[in-house]
Amino acid sequence: MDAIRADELIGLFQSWRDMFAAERDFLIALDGKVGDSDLGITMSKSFAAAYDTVAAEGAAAGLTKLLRSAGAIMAKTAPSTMGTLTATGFLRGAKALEGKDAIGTAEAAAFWRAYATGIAERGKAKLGDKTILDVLDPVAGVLEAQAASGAALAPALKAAADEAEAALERTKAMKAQHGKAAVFQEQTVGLQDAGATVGVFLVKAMSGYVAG
Amino acid sequence: MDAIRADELIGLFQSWRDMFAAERDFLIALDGKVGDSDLGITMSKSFAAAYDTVAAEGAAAGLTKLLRSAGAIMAKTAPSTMGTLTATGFLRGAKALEGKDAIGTAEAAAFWRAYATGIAERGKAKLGDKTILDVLDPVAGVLEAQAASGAALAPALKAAADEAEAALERTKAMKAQHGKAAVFQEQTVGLQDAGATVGVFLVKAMSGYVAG
Amino acid sequence: MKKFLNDPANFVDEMLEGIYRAHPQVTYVNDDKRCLVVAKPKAGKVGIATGGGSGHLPLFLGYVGDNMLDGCAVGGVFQSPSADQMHEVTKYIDQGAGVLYIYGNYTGDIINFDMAAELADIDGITVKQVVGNDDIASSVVGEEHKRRGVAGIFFVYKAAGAAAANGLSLDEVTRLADKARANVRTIGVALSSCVVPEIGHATFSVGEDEMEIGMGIHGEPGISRKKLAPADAVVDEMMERVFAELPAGAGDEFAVLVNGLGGTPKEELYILFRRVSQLFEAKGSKVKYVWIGEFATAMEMAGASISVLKLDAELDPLIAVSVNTPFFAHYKA
Amino acid sequence: MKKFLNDPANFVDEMLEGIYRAHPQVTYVNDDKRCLVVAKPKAGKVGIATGGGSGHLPLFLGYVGDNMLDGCAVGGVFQSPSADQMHEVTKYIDQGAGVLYIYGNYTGDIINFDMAAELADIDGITVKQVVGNDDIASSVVGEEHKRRGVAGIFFVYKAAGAAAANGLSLDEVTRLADKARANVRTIGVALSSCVVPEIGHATFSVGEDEMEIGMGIHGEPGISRKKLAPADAVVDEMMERVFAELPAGAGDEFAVLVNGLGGTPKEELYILFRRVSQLFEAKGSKVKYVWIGEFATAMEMAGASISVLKLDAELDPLIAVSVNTPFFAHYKA
Ligand SMILES: Nc1ncnc2c1ncn2[C@@H]1O[C@H](COP(=O)(O)OP(=O)(O)O)[C@@H](O)[C@H]1O
Ligand SMILES: Nc1ncnc2c1ncn2[C@@H]1O[C@H](COP(=O)(O)OP(=O)(O)O)[C@@H](O)[C@H]1O
Ligand SMILES: [Mg+2]
Ligand SMILES: [Mg+2]
Ligand SMILES: [Mg+2]
Ligand SMILES: [Mg+2]
Repeated sequence: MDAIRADELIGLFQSWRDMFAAERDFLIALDGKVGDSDLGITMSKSFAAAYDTVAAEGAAAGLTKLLRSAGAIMAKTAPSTMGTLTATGFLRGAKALEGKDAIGTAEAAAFWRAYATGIAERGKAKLGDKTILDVLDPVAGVLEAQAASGAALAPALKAAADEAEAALERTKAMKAQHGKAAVFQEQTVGLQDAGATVGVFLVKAMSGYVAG
Repeated sequence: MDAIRADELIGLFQSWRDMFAAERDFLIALDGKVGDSDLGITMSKSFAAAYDTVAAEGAAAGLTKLLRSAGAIMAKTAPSTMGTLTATGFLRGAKALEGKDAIGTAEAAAFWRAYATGIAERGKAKLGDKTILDVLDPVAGVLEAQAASGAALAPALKAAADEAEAALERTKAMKAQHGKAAVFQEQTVGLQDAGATVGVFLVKAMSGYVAG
Repeated sequence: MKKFLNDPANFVDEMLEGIYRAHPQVTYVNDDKRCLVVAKPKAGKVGIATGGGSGHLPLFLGYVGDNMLDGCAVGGVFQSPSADQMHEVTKYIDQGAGVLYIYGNYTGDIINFDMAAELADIDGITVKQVVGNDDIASSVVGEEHKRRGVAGIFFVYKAAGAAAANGLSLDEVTRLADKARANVRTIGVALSSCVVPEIGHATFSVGEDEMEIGMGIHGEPGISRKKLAPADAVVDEMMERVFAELPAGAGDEFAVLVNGLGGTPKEELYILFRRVSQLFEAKGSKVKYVWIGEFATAMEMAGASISVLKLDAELDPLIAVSVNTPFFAHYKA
Repeated sequence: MKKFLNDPANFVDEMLEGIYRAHPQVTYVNDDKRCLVVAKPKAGKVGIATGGGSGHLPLFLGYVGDNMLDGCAVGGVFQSPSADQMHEVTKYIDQGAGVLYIYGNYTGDIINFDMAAELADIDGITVKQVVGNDDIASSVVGEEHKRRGVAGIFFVYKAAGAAAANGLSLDEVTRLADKARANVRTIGVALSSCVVPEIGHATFSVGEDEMEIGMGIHGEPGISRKKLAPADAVVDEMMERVFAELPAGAGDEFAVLVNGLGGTPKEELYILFRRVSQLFEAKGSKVKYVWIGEFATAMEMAGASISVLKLDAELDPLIAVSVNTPFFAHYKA
């Protein structure tokens, strides 16, 4: 697949839904270490709702409308920190792609940049604060570089997914500054951040979907 | 010992206290089967208070005054069913011995008869209802027979204690009609009654104390 | 045992000290903290006393206050108070109009209240008694006198308290209290045991996936132990027994109490009430008054009970009367 | 998991249905049960909204009622409600005088209330925010903005509710709410975990003989886990931290809230209060108002918290105002 159009976007949401359903218990356990164990529940719920919504609206609604609808329903369905932040990400991503009907490498870069910036604004987190931002910011950076070098979508996303995994690994060394994990301070060092893990899952599933 | 005078009565209360302290956990467990597990606590508490009271008053107070004081403090200390019934027993027993300063066989018979009657009136239980009455009524009967035949206190109490054990055995076949055990109905058949067990302990400790 | 306490032997008296420090509306007589009374008895009013074991807060003492009770003899955990203590409370709350005892049907309490009534009689105080026996799981129809008293006594207190506050005579207060008693039914369900401080461990157990319908508030056995069912099914089974004794027809009106036994969150009590309300609705009956929360507990026992009072023209206005006690406030809207 | 529920996914909505069936004083807007509001808003009054996760009853929605709050956005168990729901509540309770949000300092709630305030601003509704951060165990002095909000928010609600009922402006209501917020400190101690219905098992554990001082109401870690000590020693340790931040001198006056986290019997809360009262007494300070019971819970968690509000001439009369909500009634004597 060389670009994601409205039709494929619906399929991508199905992949995300299935992946978060499968990772539900893993994310519950991960969030349970220095959080409140809800992450698996909120992510599986909100992506299930998002898929249902985009599937019901259908490809005719168009790429950006589907992204907006997904963001809106996610904000209603799972208003946890990660739920609201991912929802904000989709809404901002939709805005960034206004007028586009396909996501190629450049659009993917724009999408994830807007996504990361939206999260940073809403959550008031900085890089290095051990959040999802520490994965999505480098992901956007890699995609921007890939776009600049004219890479096709599949290899660009593969590079982004690899960078996401590396970035997640780097969150282990950080100390949580936000949310429920923040009170654990030093104890969070050595652990991968739960929200950053969600970031990796999002990018990897997208990469896998595009690779077919 | 051929009779229990005020001095010995204090010693008898000490024996009762020690015995109920030793049997505390056993009675808790026994009452736990078809009751509320408080019997070991209430009995050990009330006899500890009774001993402290009679020891503080001293033998000079006289036999019946000591019995009355014991009954009164027991009623205050442990107002559970068995606590109030045994307290009533001591108060009625004291009344029956009015004017006496020693308990020989005849007085022991009068004491336990009054004790049993007091319990029957206060608790409105009949013979065969699986209560302490099913031990104390035959105990009084044996003592009355022993007194009639001129037996000394020690062998009379030994006979009473033997009868108490036999009577307790007979409570196993009965169905509880009163108190917390009553709701267990058929399930109480086969179990010895907890209150009747207290009756056996009272008489056996008295017999043991008199035997030396 | 995981409890906030110092010496278990002082559990009740330290709790009472906390209560007196928190609530100056109540005090005690005879230099005995376990003889709890209202600080300002109302002259000329029929006095209402209750009593029973500790471990059931807000039962029993929590209902001493404006338009409810005047005194309470407080026992050890799950143990009756003494006749002596009841007698002291009786003497203080008698304002010349006599005293009504309202308490639950347990041998220990009966024996002691009977003795206290005898002692009060010697003092020339007229005492009447109403003995709560609302627990339908504890004996069959026709043998109601053997039934235990549980959370439904709340309605008896409320009716009697209002009647006394209205200035009615001891005979009338007794009649109305007894009418409330006769019109209330309770059924409980337990999910776990509880720990008596001086014993220190659970006195019985309920299996990890089991419930016991009809278990008493001291852990007395119920009528069936089975696998925990969905909330709606549990309520259906419980209410079927209630409706068998208190038929609910079109236009009938009721007061309902959904009571937590101690360890059950309020969220769950509301899930139970949702179904109770649906069942009354299906019968065309009205739940005119409802209270949901902890009214008669068994320490930290997980579980709940449902009490239902059938209203009539006499009971309805009594249940509606505002009440203010340290543990329970009811503002008439 | 031993709970009264049907499908865990319906836990919150069925609970809410029970609440609406029981308490006609509250209703909901936007056809969404999770947007709870007073049935009869007072014209011209500053509206006060709160919101937060479920599982904490009577927090948060239980304080919607006369002289307290006007609306509450209700989240899933331990989850924030959505910005959308907060916005709907805001629109309904705004009576032209603006709306104050009072909620606890949790990232999810902040993010959503911020978004809701933006949406309300677009509608031309003025919104102010006061974010409760009373839990002294959750961050050190100097970093108070990082502290969690727990049971002490009760006093913020009470002060703000009274100020709004007195007809004060949004700025004044906000100022007084913020003053209450700045003057309240809470410290908690947990003895056990709790079970989120959709998770189905305890999310953390506390050893059989352990306690954790400072644990949050979602199980967030506290400041020390150690062997359960006698009640007096536990209170001494907790109150030492409170007194370090809210000095109590001769003649100073306080309001105190002893709050059960869900599974702890009231008896034990009174044993805790006994000691709290002794400590104030020893300092010559007065506990002028006290509430003891369940005010902010964590499902069936065993444990308690102590909240202390330092009174002054402005806060005192606000705390004294009578209140009547479905979950909390306070009758001024
Ligand atoms: N202020 C913030 N900005 C960005 N990300 C945040 C912020 N606070 C928390 N996070 C992310 O959210 C994750 C936790 O998400 P979630 O479980 O939904 O939180 P909660 O249960 O506390 O609402 C963290 O691992 C972190 O990556
Ligand atoms: N009405 C009664 N009359 C005589 N004895 C009774 C009566 N009810 C109960 N008992 C006796 O009391 C015993 C239980 O005593 P106790 O544990 O003190 O009761 P509770 O804990 O119910 O107050 C029973 O085993 C029985 O022997
Ligand atoms: Mg979480
Ligand atoms: Mg017993
Ligand atoms: Mg409780
Ligand atoms: Mg509770």
